[in-house]
Amino acid sequence: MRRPPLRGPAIQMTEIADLSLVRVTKRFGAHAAVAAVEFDVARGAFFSILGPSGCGKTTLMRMIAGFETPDEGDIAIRGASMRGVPANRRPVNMVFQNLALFPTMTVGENVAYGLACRGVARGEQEARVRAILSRVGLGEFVDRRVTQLSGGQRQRVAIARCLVLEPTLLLLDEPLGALDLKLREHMKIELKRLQADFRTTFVYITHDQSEALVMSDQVAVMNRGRFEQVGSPRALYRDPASAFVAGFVGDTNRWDAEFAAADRVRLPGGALVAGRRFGTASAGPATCFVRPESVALAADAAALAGLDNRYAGEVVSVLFDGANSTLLVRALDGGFELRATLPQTGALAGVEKGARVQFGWAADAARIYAA
Amino acid sequence: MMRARGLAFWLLLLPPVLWLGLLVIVPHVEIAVLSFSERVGPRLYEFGFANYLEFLKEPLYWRTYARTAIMSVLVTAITLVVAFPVAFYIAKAAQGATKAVLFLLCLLPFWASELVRTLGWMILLRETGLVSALLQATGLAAGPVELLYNDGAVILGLVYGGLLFMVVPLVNALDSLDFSLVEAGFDLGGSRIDVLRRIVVPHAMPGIVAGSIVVFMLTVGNFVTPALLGGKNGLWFTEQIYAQFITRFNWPQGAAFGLLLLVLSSAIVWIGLRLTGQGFGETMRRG
Amino acid sequence: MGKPTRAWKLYVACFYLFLFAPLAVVAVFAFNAGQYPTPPWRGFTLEWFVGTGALFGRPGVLRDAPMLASLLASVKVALPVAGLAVALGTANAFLLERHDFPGKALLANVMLWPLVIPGVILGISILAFSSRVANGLEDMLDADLDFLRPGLPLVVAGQLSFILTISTLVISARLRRFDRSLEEAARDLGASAWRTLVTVTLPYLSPAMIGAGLVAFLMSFENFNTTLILVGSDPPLPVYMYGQMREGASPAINAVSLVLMLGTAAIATLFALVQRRAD
Amino acid sequence: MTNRRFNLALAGALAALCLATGAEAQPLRLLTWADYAPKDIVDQFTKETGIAVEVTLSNNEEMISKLRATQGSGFDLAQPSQDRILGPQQEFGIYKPLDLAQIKGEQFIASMLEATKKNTTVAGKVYGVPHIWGTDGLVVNTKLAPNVKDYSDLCGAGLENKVSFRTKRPTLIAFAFAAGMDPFASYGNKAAYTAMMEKVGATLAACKKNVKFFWEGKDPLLAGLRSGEIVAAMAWDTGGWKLNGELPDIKFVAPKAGALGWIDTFAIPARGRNDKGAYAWINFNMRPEIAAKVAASAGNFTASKGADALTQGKLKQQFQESFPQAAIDNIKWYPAVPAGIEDIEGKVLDRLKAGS
Repeated sequence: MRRPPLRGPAIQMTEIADLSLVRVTKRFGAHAAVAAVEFDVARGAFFSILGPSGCGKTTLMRMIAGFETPDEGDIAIRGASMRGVPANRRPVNMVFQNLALFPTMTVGENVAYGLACRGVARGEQEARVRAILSRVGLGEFVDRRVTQLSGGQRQRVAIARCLVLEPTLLLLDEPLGALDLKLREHMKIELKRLQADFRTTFVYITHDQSEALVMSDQVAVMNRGRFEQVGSPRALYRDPASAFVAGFVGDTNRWDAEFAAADRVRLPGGALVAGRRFGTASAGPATCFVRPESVALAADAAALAGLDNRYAGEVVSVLFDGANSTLLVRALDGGFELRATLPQTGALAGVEKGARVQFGWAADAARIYAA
Repeated sequence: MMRARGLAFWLLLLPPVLWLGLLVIVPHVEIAVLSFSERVGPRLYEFGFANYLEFLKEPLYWRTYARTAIMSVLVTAITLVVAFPVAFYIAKAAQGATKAVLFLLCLLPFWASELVRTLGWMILLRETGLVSALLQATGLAAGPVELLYNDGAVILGLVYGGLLFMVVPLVNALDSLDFSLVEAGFDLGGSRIDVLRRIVVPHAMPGIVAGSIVVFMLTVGNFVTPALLGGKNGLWFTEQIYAQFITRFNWPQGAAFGLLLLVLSSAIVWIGLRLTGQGFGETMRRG
Repeated sequence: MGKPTRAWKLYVACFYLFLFAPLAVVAVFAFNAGQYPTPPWRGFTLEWFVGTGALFGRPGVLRDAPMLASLLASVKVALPVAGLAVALGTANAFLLERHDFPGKALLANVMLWPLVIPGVILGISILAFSSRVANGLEDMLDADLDFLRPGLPLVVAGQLSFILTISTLVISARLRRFDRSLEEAARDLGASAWRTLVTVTLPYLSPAMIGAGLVAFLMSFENFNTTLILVGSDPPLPVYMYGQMREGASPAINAVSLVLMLGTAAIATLFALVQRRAD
Repeated sequence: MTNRRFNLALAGALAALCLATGAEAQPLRLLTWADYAPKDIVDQFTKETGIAVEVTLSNNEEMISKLRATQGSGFDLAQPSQDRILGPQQEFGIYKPLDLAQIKGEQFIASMLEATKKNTTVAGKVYGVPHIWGTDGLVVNTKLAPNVKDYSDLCGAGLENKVSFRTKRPTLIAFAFAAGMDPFASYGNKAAYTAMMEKVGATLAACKKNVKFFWEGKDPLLAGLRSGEIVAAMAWDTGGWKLNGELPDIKFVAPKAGALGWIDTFAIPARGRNDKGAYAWINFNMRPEIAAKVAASAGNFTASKGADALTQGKLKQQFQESFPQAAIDNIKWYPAVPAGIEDIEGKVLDRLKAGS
């Protein structure tokens, strides 16, 4: 299946993009890790590439950084082709997944490394290192060994080490992967703040949709070497262009089904679901998605009268998680199960396993893709 | 990984090829060739098997050969038996600082030169030496006792020399033994012997083989210890090689002996690896 | 089994006694004021270290010219051996860890051979080969090629033939643990390949390189089997000591042994410190 | 990526190797026996001629093997025994002919010079001139072992674990003579010589029970004799006389079968680089006053004419006591050893050592 290249809608064409990729392809043997990928990143944007592990996003990033050479296509930074430009000559810096701080050097030496490579005078090096370190809140750590820092501090050193060089583009390769949950949440905000502060263009790759959605201006969803969709987080969430995007971005219920009509599918248990169809097929197998928060719950059927899809069900289990609590509900005569967000303020807040509930959703909230 | 072979690759390839070629492989081809040359007159040599026939015909030579082989295997076995309880103690019974200290103490003597260690044994064992003096002082011996210059002294010296090379790989192998396996062994009703035979030894096998190979090689190729501690009845095969090269200037004969020793040691190492199912590369890298 | 029995502890204690007894007597009798390093104890003396020879008929080791010459010869061998072992061992490590080529597994295996070749045989094979080459080349070039004849250069070559295996193993092991993203990070920050090597990779390898160098130095210093065959007119210390020991016992040999032990202990301590810093 | 550095290192190392081996041809590299080049003599020589001397101590077998391994290089002057020049020279060509014009022949005892020249002549060229000589015989503690008069007596009853000799060819030769054979006469006949040596080997093997140790260095032997652990040994004359000075019971005995007379020579290795220095050393050493000092240091006799007049009276007296005229006449001087003979002996000696 060949798709036309996807472009983000928010690019101002008056300005040269900081990064543009033109039909970039990279093969390892017969396998195409990256297949004809095209996109532009506007100046100052926070651009994320989101995809499961093995989708080719790391290869893509390594091509941008200059560690791999594309087999086809071209990569341009501020309009200048990077073909034949080695990694150390590109105006691109990268924060590695494991940070790759030099263990034999101090924090200051790590940050000064790139400046020294450029032949910046020692005095100026020192001034710039101090300036950037205080900007990232590590002013007193200049002479500390990197092994003596905490995870979050190391993270900031890795970023400072790149930003001190004032790159056109900063690449970040899942930099939060090694951190624990709390710190990760904190660093998401921190990164966003740093990016706003420095106004550097960030290209961020991750397999964590929450990271991508929280921080990015633009997100590209990548699967099997291709971009499935590029758009703002909101657009991706609201209008996923493919079954993959719908399944990958955000939490969702997913059923394999069969087209019953152009905008209606039959679930394996027999229930009919009305929804919004994406694509042109209207027969054969389909996949149907409904987000948990789109599912309305009520004690009696009358409350759901306005919805296209309505079912009576039984609570299979209560998954309590504070504000994110959900119910696992089985439809009494549809033979399917789904998860529904359980508002902690509503009438059903105290519902128990085994209770009878009514649930339903609008046709607009169900998305149908030909499988 | 790197598909394209740049200049760097070829330059890196050069030293090992020169090293292995000029210092290891070709020299051995040279002694192989040399060992098949037969003197037919002053400065006149021909191809022939005389040097090997000489080895076969002369009981002295093949007896020394067999003696060296048997004693080396014996020394290796004794070293293993002596070292095992100590290695097990260091790996599993000793804790924390004691463990580190015991391990380091084990390494220490072996940084001293082999000659120094042998000298120590000579001082201890000779007729006028310390042990003899102690035996006399305590009344255990009526007169001076000569403990030097016999096979026992040689074996003692060789075992001593091999201990480190046995203890270290054994400790490394035993260190990774999960003690709960031993406990499980007892828990399931195994006796000490059972547990040792079925759990501990199999786990330590890579270390046992690595240590044994190194000790065997050091023993079979040893020169100093048998030469200095050995008596008027003992010769080591390396001494025969040395004698042919240095005191008899009969290089072809010495080359034949050298090759025979190489065949012997390789064969025994190979058999050892075969019997225990270990690979050469991994074992040597570990040892 | 977990709790050591008394017999087991006793055994371990005996083992350590056994381990240190020879070294202890060597050290102690270096100070015996007698002609022989044997009991009875005839009083403490430093004569065997610094004596002029007036008392016992031979000077203390620190004034014994042939002894010092042999020590110097040992150093002359050990320094180039250690230097070459580190340089070539590092190159080998890069070849094995960073390149793929047909025959690599074979090459890696052949590199291990010197560990299972007795030292005497390495010695005689190198002697025989170099002498054949020298005979051929000398007639051809009509010049003396002394470095191919028994002597210190040949000793260096002989020792290197197996010490190189060890240094290669040590340095390769560390290079294998190296995180290559550090190199990429350096490249990414603008460093040339050369600069990356010098500022990132080699500093990481340096503990292994220093360690390999020290081990090579010690092994060279103490090597006897290979050296004995290849030695020319200036014997390194072990060969000289061996000659002396065959001549007969004298506390002078104990004295030089003690000096040797202290020297190696110093190097071994240095080695331990370097290793600790690396971890 | 690492090429430059390692290339440099390699080149540097090679250069260092070459440098280390080249240059400095100045000093005289002497391959000799213990005590043949005492320090004061060397210092005096250096002072007179400006030539430094590097001394390497060795023995006959090692001298030959070293020179054989180096094809006659590495040394500028060697001192093998006169009988050990012909064979190795024929086989390996490790010496260069002497330029007799450069040697002051008048400093030598004429008969000894002639005999040595004759024995070291290969293809009409002379390869050695005499320096130090002495004899091998028996050193006996006459009180503890009064019956030892000949080599074969070392194997007699009552001497279990109390005697010593070397596992070297003089021992074989000595026991052959003691058994009434003449090994020198059989040098040319390998089969006969082999048979003879096998017989001697068997005798020695049977004798092993008497042997405390096979001596190699002189110190253990002298120590053994001093302490009485050894009561009789095959050894060299002045060793016996030296002990005699300390313990009158110990005497050097010229055996009935005859003492074995050896002469160590000067010979110039084929690739020696300092012939001038070598000849200077020879002429310097043969000056009577120098020769007397060296002889005293080595504890042996010298081939220098007039030096014996300078030796001390004690040694002379001991010599006369050990060597009545008949014993002198009975000294067996080693003829040149033809190539191949040493292989036969070597094997017998190996067997003796290995005890099979």
